Amino acid sequence: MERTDGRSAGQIRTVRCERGLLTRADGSAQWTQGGTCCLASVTGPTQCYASSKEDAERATVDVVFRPRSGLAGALERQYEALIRRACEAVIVAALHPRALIQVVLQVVSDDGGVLACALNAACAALLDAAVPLRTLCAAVSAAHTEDEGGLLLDPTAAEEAAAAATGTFAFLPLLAGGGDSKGDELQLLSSQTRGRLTTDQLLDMIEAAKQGADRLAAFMQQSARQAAPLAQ
Amino acid sequence: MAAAAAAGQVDADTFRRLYPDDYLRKFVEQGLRPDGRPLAAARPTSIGLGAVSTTDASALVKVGSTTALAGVKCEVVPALPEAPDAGRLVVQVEMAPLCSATTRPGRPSEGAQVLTEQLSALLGSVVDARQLCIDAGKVAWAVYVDIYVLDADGSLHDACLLAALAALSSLRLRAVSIDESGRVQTGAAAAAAQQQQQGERPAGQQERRLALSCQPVSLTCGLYRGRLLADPTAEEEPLLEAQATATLDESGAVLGFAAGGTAAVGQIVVVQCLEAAKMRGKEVRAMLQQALEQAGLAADADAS
Amino acid sequence: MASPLISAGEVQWITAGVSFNCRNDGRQREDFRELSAQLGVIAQATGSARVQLGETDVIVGCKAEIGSPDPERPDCGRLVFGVECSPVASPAFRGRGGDELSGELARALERSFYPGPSGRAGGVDLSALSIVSGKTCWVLYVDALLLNIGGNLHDALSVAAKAALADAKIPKVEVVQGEDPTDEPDYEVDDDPQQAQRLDVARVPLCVTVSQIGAHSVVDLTAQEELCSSASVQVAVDASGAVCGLTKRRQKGVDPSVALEMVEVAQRAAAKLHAALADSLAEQQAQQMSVG
Amino acid sequence: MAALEQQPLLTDGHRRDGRAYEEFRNVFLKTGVISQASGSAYAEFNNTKVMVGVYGPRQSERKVGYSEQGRISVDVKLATFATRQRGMFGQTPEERELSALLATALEAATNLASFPKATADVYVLVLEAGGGELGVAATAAALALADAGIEMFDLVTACSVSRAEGALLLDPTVDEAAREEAGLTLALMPACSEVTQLVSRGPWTSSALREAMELAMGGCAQLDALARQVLKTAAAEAAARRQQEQQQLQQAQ
Repeated sequence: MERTDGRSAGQIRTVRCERGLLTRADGSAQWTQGGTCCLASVTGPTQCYASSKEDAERATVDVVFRPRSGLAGALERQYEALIRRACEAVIVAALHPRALIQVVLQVVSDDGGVLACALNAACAALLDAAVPLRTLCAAVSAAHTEDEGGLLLDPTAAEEAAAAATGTFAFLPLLAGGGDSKGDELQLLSSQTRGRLTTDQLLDMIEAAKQGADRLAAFMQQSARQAAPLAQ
Repeated sequence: MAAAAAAGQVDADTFRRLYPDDYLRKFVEQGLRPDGRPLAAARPTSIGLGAVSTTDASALVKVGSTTALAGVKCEVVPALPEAPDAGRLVVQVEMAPLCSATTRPGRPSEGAQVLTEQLSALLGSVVDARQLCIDAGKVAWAVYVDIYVLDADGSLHDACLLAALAALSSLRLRAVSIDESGRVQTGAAAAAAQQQQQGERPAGQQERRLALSCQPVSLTCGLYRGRLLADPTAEEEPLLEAQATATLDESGAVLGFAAGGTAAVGQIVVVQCLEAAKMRGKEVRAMLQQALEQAGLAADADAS
Repeated sequence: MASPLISAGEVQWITAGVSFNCRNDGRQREDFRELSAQLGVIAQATGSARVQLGETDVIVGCKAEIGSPDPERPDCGRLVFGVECSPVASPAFRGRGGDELSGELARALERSFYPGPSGRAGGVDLSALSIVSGKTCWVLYVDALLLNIGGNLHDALSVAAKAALADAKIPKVEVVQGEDPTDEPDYEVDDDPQQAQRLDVARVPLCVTVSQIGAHSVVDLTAQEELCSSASVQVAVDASGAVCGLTKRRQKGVDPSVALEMVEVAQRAAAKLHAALADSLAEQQAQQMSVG
Repeated sequence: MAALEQQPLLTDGHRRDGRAYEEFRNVFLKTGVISQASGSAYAEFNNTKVMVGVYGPRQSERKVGYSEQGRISVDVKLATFATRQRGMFGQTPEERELSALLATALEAATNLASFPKATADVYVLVLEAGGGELGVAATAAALALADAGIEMFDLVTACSVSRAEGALLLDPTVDEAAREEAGLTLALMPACSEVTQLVSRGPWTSSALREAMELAMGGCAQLDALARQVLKTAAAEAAARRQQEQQQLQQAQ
């Protein structure tokens, strides 16, 4: 089955990642997936601005999600919470006790899958800022349509609107040359779904998203290598 | 660090405060939780309907110590031009400052906003807003569901969703009448007005139940040292490696699967969570049905 | 509000003075400081007054606008109170520092003027402000500005608010109904000051704050004396001597008999305060007449 | 509705809900209702339902600065569905004033010197406003402070009195208060007989005020007996639980 933009069901839109766009931040990345684009900046590790947020044993991660226009509302707060937990999972926070690592995400354009795009941008920006990371994380959105086996990876806004259910899933992907290979493990880091799915449909969706996330992570790794050839 | 504890030099309460992780681990290794539950058991749950008389419907839900109070208030409002044949369902979760040591008065906390967003989306798909229309293009019901967390002892999503579901299940939309001049009356006055106007075009509606497309129930599970803990408490939550909230309806369909944490989980865990949520849903729905029957508000009570 | 400092010695001095019925400035316990009330200090306002009570200095202006009545009281006009704590009065009021105090003062004013929940109590006949029942009425915005804080703000504000309302001249309004009865009627405001109507403020209570210093009840505290007091009662008393409102403030509790005694002190002091204000108002209004 | 509003509040020495003039509504008090709080209490006077949580004493927020004495910070909120008209999120001026009045009522009874530099946060949520919220909240808040183990000189109990249709009514409902000629709320430290809060509305003559205060103080004494009983029962239960736990522990060893 072919989609309106010519992709196959399991195909992810063209991905671009530009790094170091912002000069004032410690790290930045612009992640583009088709018509969806997010700009992420990372500041830190730096001094914690509020003593209430300070943690004596690890760095505090703060995420700000700014919509393309208008003020941030409850939905943005939900995104922030999800991205923050994912970032906390990959950052080796114990290296910087009492410090703050702030990730600011700005939606540049939104054509579906903005949460996944933002998460990928955040991860790429953390890499660019040389914040010590355990591993990478990659996120993919998926939609389930009423059509037979209608599982679409990385749906556009139109596809999301027409779908019976949508979901965004982040994984700790299997990295090329990674030490501890757990090939068959799912490594699901975070998930969020909306709409109605059977259990099997959900599991299929997660499995398909995992495949996509592995591809995205490989791309992210490759782009990092290109940006920092000395690191090899 | 636990050496002092091993030597029996500190009492249990001190140990619990100083080494929460070791404390929990010792229990979980024995297949138990600090409150005496087995790992896969949810806490005792109660549903009280009609707790607040100033509401159109209300429900007080306790899951262990976690307490949520949902109050529903219905108002007749002008229909929105973009959706002339639909009313509005507005869901708001408020973490009252008294619910935990970290909530402060003032702006809603992130936790409250995340819950608001999750429950708005979920309940929006359960209540068809078109049934809230009174007179297309003119007036409609606005149903405000305000959920107050009174005691935040973990797994808030489950308690808040159950409170909202119980309140909405027991909701009766008041009778409405509209006279020639467009004046809207509700409640007993409307019922009386309708009696008088019999034979004419029935402007307005009888008292009626709200139709819910399904009964979603959620269960939060946490992953701790490779074991799955159902319905974690506030004490356990910060120690968990990952947490997942699965929301299923009575047919077993998944309406939401929200997971997050500092560790990744495998497929087995996902399946276990869904399975546990399915079982929990059956148990909770039976409880809700019983509560509704006791209050004389069960769905089939209307027929008799 | 960051409280100014006071030493233990000063506290003892003031407390001892009060027990001898001779305060720092020579007053007795139930004496007010000199009160001066000037009317019409703001030309553009519907009514205004500046009140000085010793060092305490406040200005109140009220502005009448046509608005819609409270749906629960369709036949009445509305009074809206606001108090601005200007940083002029205290540096602690910079930014949002004065919000708490201004909220408290505004609510206290509102309660002494406004009918209670039952709509029976209250000093101003709000039905005089009604224009078209349920549709339009006069809304009087009563705004106070604190210029200098020298103790006993509540009392000074209540005097100033009453004086400003006494000064207010509500223009006459005529409702002009268009030919089509469904049209919104027009309102013609008569700008002839002779036609303007005054509010009857005779029944508006004045607030007297009675405080305990040592074991004695004292009225009209200076800023210094306020720091020596542990309990006070704000009493709104109308011209007939009836208690219209009561609020206890400050940290310490008081014996019930002392509370009643404080209320009596307030009633006595209020009678004098009412008389002083009435004289001052009558004098100035007579002057205005002769000028007019 | 209109018919009910014109009916008298009082008939044959009884009120609409069948109470005598000097009778309380059904009073239910309970402590230890919030697991996360240092102390908590729930009070229900028929349709007036109030929940109070006390946190602390804990470090004061930095912006309030140093103070030799402890502080009590009170925050009162009405649930959006507590009143007939739906309320709003965010604090109204009325709620702020209630908070200030309640703080005054509690401060006199608390030994503030026992927690310098710290703040006890008293959070009050009115779940349903059926009349007399200030009094019910003060009674519940004092119980919650006691439950939190904060040093107090005495409990505080409080109740309202309304004068309506020529009679003094103890513990008025919201309907009675709406039609009162005058009313007052009094908070008392019953054992040391000190008034910690006194708020009145409407005109009172001196003698009527005295009479109303006496009635309210009598009411406060009744509540005090009940509140003390509640605290005692809670303490006895806690002691029994501890003993049981210890026995279990010994058996296990």
